[in-house]
Amino acid sequence: MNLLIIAALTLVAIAAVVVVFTDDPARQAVTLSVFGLLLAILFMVLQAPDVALSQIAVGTAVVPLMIMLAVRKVRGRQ
Amino acid sequence: MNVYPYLVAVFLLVIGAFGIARSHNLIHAVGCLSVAQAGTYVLLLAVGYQHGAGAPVFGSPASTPTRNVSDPFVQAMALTDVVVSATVTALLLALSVQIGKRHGTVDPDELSALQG
Amino acid sequence: MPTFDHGAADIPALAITIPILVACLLVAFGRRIPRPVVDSVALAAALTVLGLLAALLASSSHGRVVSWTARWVPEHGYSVGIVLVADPVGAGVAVLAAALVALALLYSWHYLSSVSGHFHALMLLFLAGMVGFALTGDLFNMFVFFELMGASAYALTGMKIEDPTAVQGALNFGIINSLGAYVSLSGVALLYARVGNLSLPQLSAALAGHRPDALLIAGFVAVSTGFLVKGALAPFHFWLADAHAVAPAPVCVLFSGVMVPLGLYGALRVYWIVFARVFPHGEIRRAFLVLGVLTALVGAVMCFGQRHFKRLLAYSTIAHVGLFVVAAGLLSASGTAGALLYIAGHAGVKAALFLLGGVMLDRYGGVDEVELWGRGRDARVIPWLFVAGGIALAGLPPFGTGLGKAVSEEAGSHAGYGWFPVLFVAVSAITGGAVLRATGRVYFGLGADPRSRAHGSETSGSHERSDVDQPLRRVPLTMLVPIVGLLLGALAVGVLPGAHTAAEYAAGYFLDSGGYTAQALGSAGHVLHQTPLPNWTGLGVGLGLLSAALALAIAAVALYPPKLRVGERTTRVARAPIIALHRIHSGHVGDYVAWMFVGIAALSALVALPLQR
Amino acid sequence: MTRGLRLLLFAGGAAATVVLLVFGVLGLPHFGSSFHPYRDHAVPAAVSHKTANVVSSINFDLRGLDTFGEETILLASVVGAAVLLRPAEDEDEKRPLSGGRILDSTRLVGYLLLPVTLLIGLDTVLHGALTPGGGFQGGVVLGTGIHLLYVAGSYQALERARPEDLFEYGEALGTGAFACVGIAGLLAGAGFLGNLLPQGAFGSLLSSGSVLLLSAAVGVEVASGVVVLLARFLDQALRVGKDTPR
Repeated sequence: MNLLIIAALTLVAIAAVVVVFTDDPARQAVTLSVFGLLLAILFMVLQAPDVALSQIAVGTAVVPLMIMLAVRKVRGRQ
Repeated sequence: MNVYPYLVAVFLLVIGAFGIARSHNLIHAVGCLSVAQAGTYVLLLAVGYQHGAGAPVFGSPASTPTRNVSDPFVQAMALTDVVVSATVTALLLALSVQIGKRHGTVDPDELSALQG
Repeated sequence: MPTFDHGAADIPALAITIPILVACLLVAFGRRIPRPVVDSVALAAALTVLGLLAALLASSSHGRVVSWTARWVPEHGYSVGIVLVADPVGAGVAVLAAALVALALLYSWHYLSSVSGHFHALMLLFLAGMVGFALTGDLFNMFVFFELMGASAYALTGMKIEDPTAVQGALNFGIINSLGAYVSLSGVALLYARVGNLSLPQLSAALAGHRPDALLIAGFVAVSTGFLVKGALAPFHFWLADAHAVAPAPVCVLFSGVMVPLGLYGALRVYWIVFARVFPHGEIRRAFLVLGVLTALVGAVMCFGQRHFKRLLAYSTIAHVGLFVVAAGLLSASGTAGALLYIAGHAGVKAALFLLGGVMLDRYGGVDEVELWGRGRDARVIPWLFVAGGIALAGLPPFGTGLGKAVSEEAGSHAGYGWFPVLFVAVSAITGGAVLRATGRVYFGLGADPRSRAHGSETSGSHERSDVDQPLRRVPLTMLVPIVGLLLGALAVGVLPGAHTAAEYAAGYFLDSGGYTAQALGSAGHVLHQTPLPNWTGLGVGLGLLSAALALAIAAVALYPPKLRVGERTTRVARAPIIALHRIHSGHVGDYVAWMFVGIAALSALVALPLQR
Repeated sequence: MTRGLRLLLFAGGAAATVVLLVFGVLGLPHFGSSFHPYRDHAVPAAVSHKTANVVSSINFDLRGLDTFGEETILLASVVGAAVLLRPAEDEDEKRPLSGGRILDSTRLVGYLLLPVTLLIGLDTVLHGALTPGGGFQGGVVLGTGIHLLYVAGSYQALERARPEDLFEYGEALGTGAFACVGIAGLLAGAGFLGNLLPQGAFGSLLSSGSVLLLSAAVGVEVASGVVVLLARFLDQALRVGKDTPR
């Protein structure tokens, strides 16, 4: 099996643990964005450029941005 | 090594769910939910991968279509899934924002309105 | 090529598309046009879909209606397209969904003015999701429509954003259902890897007679998990009470009446078409019976302990879901027919009760039977509708609930499960009794004033936000008509001659996995034989009367508790498990996730362990 | 339930689930195997409709109903989020964004990137039938791209560039167009979402028939959807009022 794939898979798994254990949601938005980027790289090596493209757009930009904005709203209130 | 990608997929699904179970913050829980969902993408794409094949796109007019490409259906499913996840995440975040507004907290341990 | 009527073959796609198109119009223009126009357009769309689906149901009773989208018809048994298959059960569930959406839209004529247009659009999108889920014959497409139902349902649940419980209930619902859907999708991926296609007929043809190995067990359990979460089978049921208690009443009508049964429909459809020729029936039957009985008991006990009327109804839905699963879990045509009749009758009764709960909320500003004790004594018509709903829920003949219960009981006894009548009578009497107790308190002022001895950690419902802007002085006709209509519909299920015959016939198609597969893959469909069956037997009527009488007795005892000479210690010991059960229903989304995995574990143990031997 | 008990319960259930799934995946064809029956049928089908990107062919032609359902999920979520994030009855008016100095260089980068991003987005949508990409990917890029104006620090410019009503129309238009193409297929006797447009030459921009049209419809809808969603969240984040929780 391709070393590149093994490396990408391992990085994704590690990043997932980091995301789950980042308790502060504002920081989690950042780790989630990195996780999304690693996933996109994994999809690229898995011969899925279409999925990688949308993963970059959605997973590294839109979702973390929405989390940031949600956190800002909730924090602003407390 | 032939099953490592599948095991990583299962791991992502379960660790994401674990994140929700231990979460102190609903926004954090929604983030963990998207980790769990990433497990399904990885599983799908791993199922469709083929050693030595290319992406299922015959880019230039010159390139001749061949069957030596990875499975396009799992990619179509994963693509659908990515968009669904983003929008459902938006919906759940919107609900979390409202919970924060109405309860003054987004810690599930402190929400006690729906007991019994 | 199958010889089908091309007119009917176009209906499934149209019935999915029309509500979506109208929803688009409402999203774009809903806020600029007057409210009555919005109401009329949405109602007209729902009625059009209802008409189309009724025609589809009529057509499907002469054999399934099969259509491959974009005409990717199978060649040599293989197709790359998506197939829509309408058999009597699928078309029937879709008809139920459209009818309930139409009545719910009528009921909400004056409703929720702050979200006018968007509310209607979401209701129609929800309808499209339910119709698509009922009619598709493709596993991934089922997942897509499952998510569509989910997305619109979460939004509809949390619609009253000023209400703290509403948004919390909606989030619990959303997280648990999404996680369930992802588990399902993992199962879909496993099956796809094995077979290389995801249309139900092709999965069925590829797997028929296959040894039930670990991959197929994992695929079956995982795919079923998402559907059973939606179907609220214990221990996947926790979200249901939270979501139902807080959603606007017309939305609850759809949740209890058709969305939850659709979850069970999905699990059973996949089981029958894909797995029935893989797994031995005995193991699957045991799994369904065990989880069904558990669900029925948990639901009944929790139902009786509620003072929040909508939450009470929600737990009663869980209890009835247990009964449906027990009946359909017999894995026989008569058991399935019983479940179908029961689901139809229950949909009418429970929907009427939820709307009545909505009327209570709009009139008195709450749904807490303790706070509202005696408040409704001046009402004239509404209390009697409540009584009718409660007693119909208990299974009084000739309501459809009673017929479904009777047919299920007989199917169970016939299969050698003598405890079936006991379970069905007990559960329906307890849930009906709970409704009658609440009615007695609120509308007739019966019993001692309960406010003195109320204790308050549970959800009371006294702070629930009303769905209308001003408290109602009198109940408008647009609210009354759907309630009466639903009760009459429930009555019709039990009264119309041939209801039992039709249900048995529909069940025959539902169970016929070979016929489904062959017809979808291109051979001519064959018409099943129809045996005339009587609706009611003496035993069925007797057991129905018994459970109705028991419900009245239970309500009476609850309102006027006899002074028993029981030591305090005994009471405490007896109450302990009930208190523990209430504690488990904590409203905490983390707990629900933990229970969901316990459920997956239980389901896999029930299916896999016996197969190892 | 206490936290410890909950995690214990979860651990038990999850352990059994992991056992189930691991045994399940052990039965899968080995990673990288060449068993892909659907691919073997889908590639000729895509080529017969002159679609070079097989993934787009599946999404918009072979299994267009999935994508239609998925567009509808997007519509439902956007409408749902808009409803859930509407200003509540008891909320006060929005305050303009206060403070927040923005470096001139950031601003410049924002303004420079904007046209580039929009072009990339448009290109991705239009070439979806040929190269990786399509309505989803391009749409998200377009919808996010407009928000570079926010990075550039100009919320006012953003609000002008993004009248929300217009994008709600776009949202409805995208899904509606998809539905109309579907019904047109039915009327023409080609089946729901049947591909009836002339399909051009393999590999040219205007190939693949209705795939291009549907991809564009999805592009409009996804871009509008992302704009409406982000707009609602931004609006909420800025609407920090005095409405104390009850």
